[in-house]
Amino acid sequence: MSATSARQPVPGTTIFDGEQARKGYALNKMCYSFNDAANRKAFVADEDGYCAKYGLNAQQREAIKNRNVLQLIEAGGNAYYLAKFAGIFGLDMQDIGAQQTGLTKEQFKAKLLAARG
Amino acid sequence: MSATSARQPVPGTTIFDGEQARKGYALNKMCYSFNDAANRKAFVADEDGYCAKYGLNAQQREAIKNRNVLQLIEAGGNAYYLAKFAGIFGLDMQDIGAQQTGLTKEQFKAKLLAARG
Amino acid sequence: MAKIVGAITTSHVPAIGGAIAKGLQQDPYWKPFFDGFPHVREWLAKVKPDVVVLVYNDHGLNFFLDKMPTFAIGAADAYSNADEGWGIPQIAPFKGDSELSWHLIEHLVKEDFDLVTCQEMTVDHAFTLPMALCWPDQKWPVRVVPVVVNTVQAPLPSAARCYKLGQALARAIQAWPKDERVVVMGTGGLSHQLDGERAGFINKDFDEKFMASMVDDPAWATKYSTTELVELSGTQGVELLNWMVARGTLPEKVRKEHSNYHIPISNTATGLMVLEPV
Amino acid sequence: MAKIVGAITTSHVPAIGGAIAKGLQQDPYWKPFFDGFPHVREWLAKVKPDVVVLVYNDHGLNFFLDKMPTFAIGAADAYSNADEGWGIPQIAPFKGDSELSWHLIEHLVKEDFDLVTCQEMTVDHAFTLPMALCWPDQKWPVRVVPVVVNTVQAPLPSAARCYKLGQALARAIQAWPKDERVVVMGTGGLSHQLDGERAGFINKDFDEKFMASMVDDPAWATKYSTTELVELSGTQGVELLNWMVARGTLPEKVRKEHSNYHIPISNTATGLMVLEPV
Ligand SMILES: [Fe+3]
Ligand SMILES: [Fe+3]
Repeated sequence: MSATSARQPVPGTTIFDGEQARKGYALNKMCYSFNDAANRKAFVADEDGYCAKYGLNAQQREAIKNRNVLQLIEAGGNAYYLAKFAGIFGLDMQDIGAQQTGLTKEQFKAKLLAARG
Repeated sequence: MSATSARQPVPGTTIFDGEQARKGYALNKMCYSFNDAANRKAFVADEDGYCAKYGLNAQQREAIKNRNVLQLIEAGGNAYYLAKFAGIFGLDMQDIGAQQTGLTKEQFKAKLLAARG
Repeated sequence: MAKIVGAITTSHVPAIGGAIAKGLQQDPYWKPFFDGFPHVREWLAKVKPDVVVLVYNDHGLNFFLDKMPTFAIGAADAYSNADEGWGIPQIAPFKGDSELSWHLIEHLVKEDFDLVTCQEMTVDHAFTLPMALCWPDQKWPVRVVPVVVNTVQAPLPSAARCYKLGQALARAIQAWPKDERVVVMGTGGLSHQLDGERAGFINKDFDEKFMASMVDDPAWATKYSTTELVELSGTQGVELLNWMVARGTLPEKVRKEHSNYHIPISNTATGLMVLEPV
Repeated sequence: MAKIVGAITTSHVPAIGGAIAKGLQQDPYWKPFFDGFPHVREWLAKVKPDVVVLVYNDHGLNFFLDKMPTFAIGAADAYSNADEGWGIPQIAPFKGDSELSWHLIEHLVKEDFDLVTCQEMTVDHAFTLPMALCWPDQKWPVRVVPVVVNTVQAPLPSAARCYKLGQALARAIQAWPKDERVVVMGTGGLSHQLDGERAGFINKDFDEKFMASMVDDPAWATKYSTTELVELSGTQGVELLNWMVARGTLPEKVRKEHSNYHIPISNTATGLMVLEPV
């Protein structure tokens, strides 16, 4: 078992621990700033400038550009802060769930319903 | 023994506890802002306006006006934050000690030396 | 002396806020969830609490990773909601009780809980929505004390530590000299996972076992590590730690006054319980 | 595995920063204080630490009463000093070790210490001045991990809790898999009181007993409550809690490598000790 899988033993799951927190600090700090409507507006007005201001690395910048949640997690993003980024685009949790699982939103909703057993 | 003396049993001493912290929040918040040179300047330029902005009560405003450390403590001030206020006037810890003990600075220094025994 | 008259544990999904704002309580999607609450409100009308101690996790409103507490407690006389980034409608402000807060802080620090004290703080949907579900008119008849548990960034406090915090909180509340009635709330969960290829994970079997344990075997979940809880309940299912704190404030023996369970609201299996000390 | 090669405990009075900036080390007022340090520097040159874990209290630079931690720990790769309000000259920035920080955090939270983790933080004179006394050229040959203890707002953690934090910190450091040499510092004290009619209070007798206990009877101060420590050592003398954490990282038996004691610098009785595990 590699060091990573010992640390992250749950399949399809990245526990946000110190290693993720270190990797993702700039990204999460930017997303935290989106609590403020003025900052959300500033991001939309000048995405490059806003990301540069928070010192995102290339991987983070690319993931933000792609609006790709799995890439954002890989780059150290935390779900609770990323939700504020997703909010800028009016995405809800089921849009995000569908994107990450490669399903349509309807398929993702069906998957949730299936958990009723 | 009154509730206050049970809580504050050391003579000449106000332990900064929850009750003091509640009383002094606005005052301490203002003093904390003095970490920033621009805020120190703003206070000097318009003391009334600056105190009003932080919502100081009448007792706190009066104590600030008087530059009186015992009054500031009575109004809920914490020594570590008050030190930043004193810094605006170039007062050092021995000036402050002298003021609180009713001694001249030289007398206060002599008192400290006497602790050598 | 103050008395803990019971505990309410409930999910706190942000989407509830949107549904409240749009008046969707009787919409078929939402009805099975909202229908759990009239009974809670009847119970509250009966037990008439003076104070709610509300245990939840902050989702990045009041706390960021530059100062991330394991346990924090409010010590203010007022708490406000604020913009969390997606523009869910804000909830009316709350009246605190800083005197009680400091009483609890004194007691808990003496029992070696290393609290963060917050004389000023904003409270997010995990605090506001459970309150709005209990008192839909948002005219709060209670004072509040917020208690925040880190469920966001590992290492999280263990379920055992959270349960012990609840037990210490109970001793602290019971030592409060005012003759007041206290309800403890714990919010969050149940099983859900927002992030990763495993997004949408829900575990009904685990949730049912966990809810049963809340009645009969309160320390049951303490046998699991955080990683095991993530595996069983999802990355956000670990919010059940807030339930553990609330359960810890009640004696071993409790009576289940009410419960509800529904899959799904948004991506979440929602649970609701009202427990009374016996 | 990492090894704790010793502990340094020292006062951290802000005025030291002014004296350093003005080059007053040989001034008669300052000489008895600064003369304590050449021996410390010789010792450091001998034990060659890779890392310093520095335990101190923040004086209202990085933390305010809106989020006041009992125990906080830095988890950054760099830490800077900043303006504290009186314009004492700023000290060169420090290289952190966030990987080690997270190792310590994982270990300490598992041992039920409810830490605040700080991925970004400024460090005040209580951190910077002891470092500048040890390495006057301010070219730090070590990485640092800051540990912050609340000595500012009661309730403070008890001396017993602080001592236990030190013991847990030692276990955490010793479990660090890298073959590194660690010095733990604890700063603050000794007896002094800045505020109130009792300002200028100094208690040589207590300080001497406390310094003796650091060698032979490390848990001695744990018999005192915070209020008793204030009575014995002054309102700011309670900064000795930072010494208790540092002492807790060493085994029961230690060798006193060096010590110094001088009354007064500013309003403070200054103490300095270097202790080595036996
Ligand atoms: Fe949540
Ligand atoms: Fe100090």
